[in-house]
Amino acid sequence: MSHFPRRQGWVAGLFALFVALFIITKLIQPAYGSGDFGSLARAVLPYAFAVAAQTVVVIAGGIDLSVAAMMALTSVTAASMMAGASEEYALFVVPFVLAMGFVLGAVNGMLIVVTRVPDIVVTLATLFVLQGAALLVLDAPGGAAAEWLKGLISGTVPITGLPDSIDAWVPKALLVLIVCLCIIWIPLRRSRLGLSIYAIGSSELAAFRSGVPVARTRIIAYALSGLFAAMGGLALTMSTGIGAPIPGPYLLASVAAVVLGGVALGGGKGGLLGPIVAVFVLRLVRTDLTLLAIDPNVTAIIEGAIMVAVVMFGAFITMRGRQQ
Amino acid sequence: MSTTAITPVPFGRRVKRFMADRPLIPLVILLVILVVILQILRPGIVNERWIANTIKFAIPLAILAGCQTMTMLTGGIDLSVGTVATMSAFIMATQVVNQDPAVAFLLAMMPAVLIGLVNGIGVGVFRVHPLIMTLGTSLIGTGCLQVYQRTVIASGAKIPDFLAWLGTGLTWGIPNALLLFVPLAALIVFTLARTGFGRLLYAVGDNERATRLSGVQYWQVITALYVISSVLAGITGLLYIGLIKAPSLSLAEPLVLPSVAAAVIGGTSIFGGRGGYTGTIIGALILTVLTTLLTILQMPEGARRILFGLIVLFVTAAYLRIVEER
Amino acid sequence: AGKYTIGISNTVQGNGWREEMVCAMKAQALASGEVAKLNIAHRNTDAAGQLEDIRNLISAKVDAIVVNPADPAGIKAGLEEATKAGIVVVAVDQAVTEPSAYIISNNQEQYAYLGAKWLFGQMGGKGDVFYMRGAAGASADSDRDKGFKKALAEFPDVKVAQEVFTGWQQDQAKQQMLSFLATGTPINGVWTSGIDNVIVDALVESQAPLVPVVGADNAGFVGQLSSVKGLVGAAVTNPGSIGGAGVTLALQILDGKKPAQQTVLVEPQLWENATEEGKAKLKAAADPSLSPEWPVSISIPDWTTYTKEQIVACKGPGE
Amino acid sequence: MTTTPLLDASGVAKNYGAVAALRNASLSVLPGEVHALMGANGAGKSTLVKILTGAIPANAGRILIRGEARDIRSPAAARRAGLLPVYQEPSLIPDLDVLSNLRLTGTPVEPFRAWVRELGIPDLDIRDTARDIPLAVLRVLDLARALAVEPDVLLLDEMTAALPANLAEKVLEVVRRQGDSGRAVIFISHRFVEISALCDRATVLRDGETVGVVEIVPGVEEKIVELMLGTRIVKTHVAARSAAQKAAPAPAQPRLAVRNLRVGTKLNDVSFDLADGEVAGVVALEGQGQDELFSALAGSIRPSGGTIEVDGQTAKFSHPIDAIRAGIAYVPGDRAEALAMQRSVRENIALPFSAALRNWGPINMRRERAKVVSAIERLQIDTRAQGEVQRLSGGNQQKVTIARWIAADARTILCFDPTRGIDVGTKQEIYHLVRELAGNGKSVLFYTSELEEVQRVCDRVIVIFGGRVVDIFPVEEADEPALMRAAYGLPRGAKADIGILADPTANASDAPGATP
Ligand SMILES: Nc1ncnc2c1ncn2[C@@H]1O[C@H](COP(=O)(O)OP(=O)(O)OP(=O)(O)O)[C@@H](O)[C@H]1O
Ligand SMILES: Nc1ncnc2c1ncn2[C@@H]1O[C@H](COP(=O)(O)OP(=O)(O)OP(=O)(O)O)[C@@H](O)[C@H]1O
Ligand SMILES: [Mg+2]
Ligand SMILES: [Mg+2]
Repeated sequence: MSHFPRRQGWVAGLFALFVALFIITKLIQPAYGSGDFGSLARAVLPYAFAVAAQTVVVIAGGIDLSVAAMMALTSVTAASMMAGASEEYALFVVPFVLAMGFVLGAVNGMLIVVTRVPDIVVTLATLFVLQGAALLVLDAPGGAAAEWLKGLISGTVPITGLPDSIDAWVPKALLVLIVCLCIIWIPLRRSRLGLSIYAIGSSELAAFRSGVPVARTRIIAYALSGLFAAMGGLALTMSTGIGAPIPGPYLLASVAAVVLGGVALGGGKGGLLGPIVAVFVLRLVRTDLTLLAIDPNVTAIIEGAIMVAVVMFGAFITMRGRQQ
Repeated sequence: MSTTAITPVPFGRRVKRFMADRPLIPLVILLVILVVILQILRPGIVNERWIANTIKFAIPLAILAGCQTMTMLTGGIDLSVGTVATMSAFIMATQVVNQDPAVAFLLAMMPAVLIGLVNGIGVGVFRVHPLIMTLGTSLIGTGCLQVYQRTVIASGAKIPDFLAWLGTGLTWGIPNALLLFVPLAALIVFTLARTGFGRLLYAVGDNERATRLSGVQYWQVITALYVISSVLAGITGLLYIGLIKAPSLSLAEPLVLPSVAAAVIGGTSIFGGRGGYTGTIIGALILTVLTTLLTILQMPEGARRILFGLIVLFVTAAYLRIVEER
Repeated sequence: AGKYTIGISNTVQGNGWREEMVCAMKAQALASGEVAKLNIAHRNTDAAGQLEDIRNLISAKVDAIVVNPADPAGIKAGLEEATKAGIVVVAVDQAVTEPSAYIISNNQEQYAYLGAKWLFGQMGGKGDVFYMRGAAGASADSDRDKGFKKALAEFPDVKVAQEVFTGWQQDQAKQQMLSFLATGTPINGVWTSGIDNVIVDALVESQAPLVPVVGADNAGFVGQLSSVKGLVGAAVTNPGSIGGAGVTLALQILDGKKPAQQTVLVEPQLWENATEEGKAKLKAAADPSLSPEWPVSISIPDWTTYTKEQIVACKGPGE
Repeated sequence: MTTTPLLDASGVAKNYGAVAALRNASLSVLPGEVHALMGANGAGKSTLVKILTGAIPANAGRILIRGEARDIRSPAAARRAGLLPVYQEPSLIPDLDVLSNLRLTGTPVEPFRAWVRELGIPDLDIRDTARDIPLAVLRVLDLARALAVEPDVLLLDEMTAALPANLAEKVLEVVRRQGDSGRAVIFISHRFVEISALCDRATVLRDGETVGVVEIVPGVEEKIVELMLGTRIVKTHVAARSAAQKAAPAPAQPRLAVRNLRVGTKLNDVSFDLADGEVAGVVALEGQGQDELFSALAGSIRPSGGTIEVDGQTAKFSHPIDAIRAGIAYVPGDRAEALAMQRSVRENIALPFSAALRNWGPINMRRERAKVVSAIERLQIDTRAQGEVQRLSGGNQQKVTIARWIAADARTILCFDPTRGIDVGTKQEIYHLVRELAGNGKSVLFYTSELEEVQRVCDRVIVIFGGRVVDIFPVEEADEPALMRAAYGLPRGAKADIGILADPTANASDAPGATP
């Protein structure tokens, strides 16, 4: 099938890269096992949500520089609310924080629509605002997380009918990731709203003329981004048990993984699977570098070089494709 | 379609149109307002010394924002300027211990040229998105700098007197840095307005296909542009080390996001084809004064950041409104 | 020569203090002769990223992990897993909440208290102080704030004229200082959270009165205390070489020599240039050959055995 | 008349800053009518269509649909009210496949497929991404998508401008049937042939104002032109070029010699010569390889075989700059492809000067100004809005693309459908200009989708079909039926009925230019 888009090829390539890296990891450290894979899944979790948040807006033709700050704010909010509270109270905190991310994301979108300032500038401004708000909530790392929340991402899930040796390779963190993303992404992808998000990213004018409510769609895209970022913030609180008001390195990582995942900056193209696989690849590279005990200063060079090389390679393929 | 204005245009609209035709005026007005607020909050602060300080700190920001302005005109962005400036500053400070200053200078500018070249080739030839390309090279550059730091830990660092004089010195109350900045700014403004290269930057940012049909070789323009941007960043690094007098591995990084903000506030379109350097200079001044203003205000750090973000957003939005009036 | 593999996890990169800490770890590992290989995860990241690094070190099957925690509580889960895997865990510089981990740390609260108390004394127990903090939200900063507030409570006539966060950034601190000086607000002293030499520069450059300044024992500042005419000030030690001490502690535990308590605190010292005795100490400590951002206290008696050449060379075993 | 109009707009006004694009436009369309909307470039036709369909808001005006006042604020609202436009630019989402595009607009798929087949595209794969579909087909898909929801009023903005004759003809048939079935169509075109073959009435706009509504009867063209141009005195009747204007006999060495040129699968084996002082017309249906031919000659794409000789020297072009250095300039049909829209007229015209590496330095403003001004004067560009090219009307934009090469003094100009969507007055100016260039010894390769232009401008005709040159003949033999037949790959002598456009009795006498 000639339509089988080039994108799928890209994702398949990334997946092959992941498998190759996995084999390399096994060669470096023969004892690398299911427990270590669980560690990888837990490390991936906050990055994956950050990347999902970035992916939605990039597909809609925008960019969100406030992803990491949003994660910080939602994380400190959750951690400070749960500090000293009962386990059951967390049942209320989780939806509250998710709703907060959704609303703040929508505010981002509304600011872009109303002020007509380019998204990159608006989200740069909200980056400062959200950072400030996080500092007002907690001026130093602190807070707590309910035990059941922390338990949600540690260990593995026993699946009936599967031998333990396979079970062990299904860490809870991975399952949480898949469930959270699929619950939102799959229905979205199939709905008219999903199409509209791709449409405004591909050509805003054409989308408007096709009757797509451009402003509303953009706001929803940013709201979804906020929702994913809030999940990322919760993931941070779940894995560390605290909230930290200073944003982590998730902004740059999310942009890098989005591009590695085959989502064009500029919008309209790509999916969520590619960026998520890209996150796994990047995290596994990190693991391998640690296993090899490579000079820490060299790792930055290698990570940067991988990013540049892979993107240049992608650009090169596209160019070749266009020439034919 | 010519219209003859039959009904008298209301005063408000006239003012708006006047400002829209001269987009620098609202920016200057905003700058003055900020200074006045500062003076009201802290009577006496606006004196010769304060002005000199503000200019000293605005200059490195303004040069880096110049890099952003030029790259943004072509629809790009250069996020590696922070790393490049830091590298040249750090290399200068460590090499000057054992080398002739001229040699140290050449060594310091080498990574700048190299990173600019790689950026230019990535963006111009391979068509990698500038955001990703410059982010990648800045990661690589930071890594290299850290490896380099290991090799020079023993030799220590020194700030050449000339750079210290340029960075911090005053002559008759006027910062010496202006000696570097004024010609540089004039050169950038002239390049953008009155040279073929400047024209090409605007045209490429506006419609790349059209320029191709007119015989423009995109990669040449882009490569030259990113090399120039990097060299400017390198020079900024040298100036900045003269001002701060303490080499560190993240010296100029904090200037990167503000440099983008300064260019945007100054009216340069992030999508390319529109903008100029004069606005950017005022944008840099506005940000510098704003930082002072927020430092002076006694409020929690969190609230200060919120205010900073809101003001940047508000200024950009208001400015766009005014300019769109055209 | 050695038999152990030691993992190191640090989350701030490019900062002079942290670089010295890592070099001290390498130098100590080399000097001890007991370490075959160091596995260093040293980068800018947050608690979640550090968890990832710690887990990767567990996967790499190291014998001990020396960690400068991004947050005391945030990496508890990782440290617990490490202990379960039979790995010795030592936290340096800051405490951790994981009970199985050993801690060897500079006393941050004491650091601030000592400097502030000296400063307020110099100011004659009254007047206005410019309070230049570190990074908003960092735990070392909030610990230091506690110490500073404690000293402040002892001097009811001292007022904070202005409180700023320097973010531990040289340029930001200098700009804040210059802006503040330009306001003409009189101050009687400056307390800094370790970004010190640029503050002295700013005072000198703007020809403002040289009020007492408290900083850390960074090479640049220590040099200034002896060389800048009319400057009264004090450097409070905050040795980055605590990293070397951490390695020593880890090796002791691996060798079966467990310390009496879980937590070992290294108390800071204060070197001032107001007295002849203090001046002599400063002179002895000053080391212009070091990078100005490096603390001059490059070793901790009883805990580190490397030479200055070794820490400056910054080479670990096998390098 | 007692029937209520389906659509009745009056007093519509629209300002862009100080410029009034529309002042007082009105338009009334009855059921069962194909209604032409006419006007010179910049009269405001497109703007009116956009207002009627909610794509832009009006500053004033009243719109009644079936006698009821409706406030149409968005294209979606217009859809609900039964108004469906096909704008000048394709409005399919480039990165979605056709099927998703249909889902996005809620268009039923089966009727759409039926219409697509009807409109002459039998082999469409609806899983194709819109970006990969040629422009002409996209326009047809746009139309089919509109037809599939059975709109009450269909608004077609220069629908046929970019279409090859075969597709245009199908479109006209379908539009006619829409009218016959009791719906209404608003039809914008600068081609009188189409208007007279298709429309019942015409509303004429001038300077943003409705200046008249006329019934289309034979001979009404004169009146329309008068209304359109107002006091502008334009000689609309230029006789077919007289023998005196004919180019001098070709010199021994041609300016451009193309031999066995091949590009991928689209263009195989094209050979012809172009002499100094000659205008050679290229005639082809859509997608016969003419795009590739022009792109290869302009250096935009690399040919896969054959040679191009310039002044007897073999030339290899790997970038347009190589062609430009050889004195060959390319004027694309799509203005958006050639102009930096936010820059001034002056900068756009001067672009080729600053493009060359050696001209990156300071600009000699005086010299540049002189060159630009003389080019502007020569083309009579309306420069009132010269600060930004995007504020010029379509026709003036087109002139800027040509002015650039006149200022650069290019020796050979490749014009690809330069009069696409341009009013009659401006067209005449462009014909004149092309002849003048030839008179000065320049050579021009001239592709046009309007066959009657061939006779007005060209010395020779090169007919391309299926990627090959099938015929080359002098302009004297190039009447429209002959061209039409040749374009379809039929032998020149044969007579075959190939549709209304080729039927000499149906249109040759209607076309304003054809009557001497
Ligand atoms: N954005 C704008 N700013 C200023 N003037 C504009 C703008 N858009 C259109 N105009 C002016 O409004 C007038 C009407 O333009 P419009 O494009 O609607 O005419 P038109 O009838 O479609 O002509 P054409 O056939 O050339 O496209 C023109 O004179 C044009 O210059
Ligand atoms: N909402 C708008 N805001 C600003 N400018 C607009 C707007 N709508 C249209 N224009 C401008 O008006 C000009 C006229 O465009 P229009 O679509 O009427 O036809 P055209 O491009 O001139 O083609 P043609 O000559 O065939 O009509 C364009 O340059 C466009 O940029
Ligand atoms: Mg039009
Ligand atoms: Mg128009």
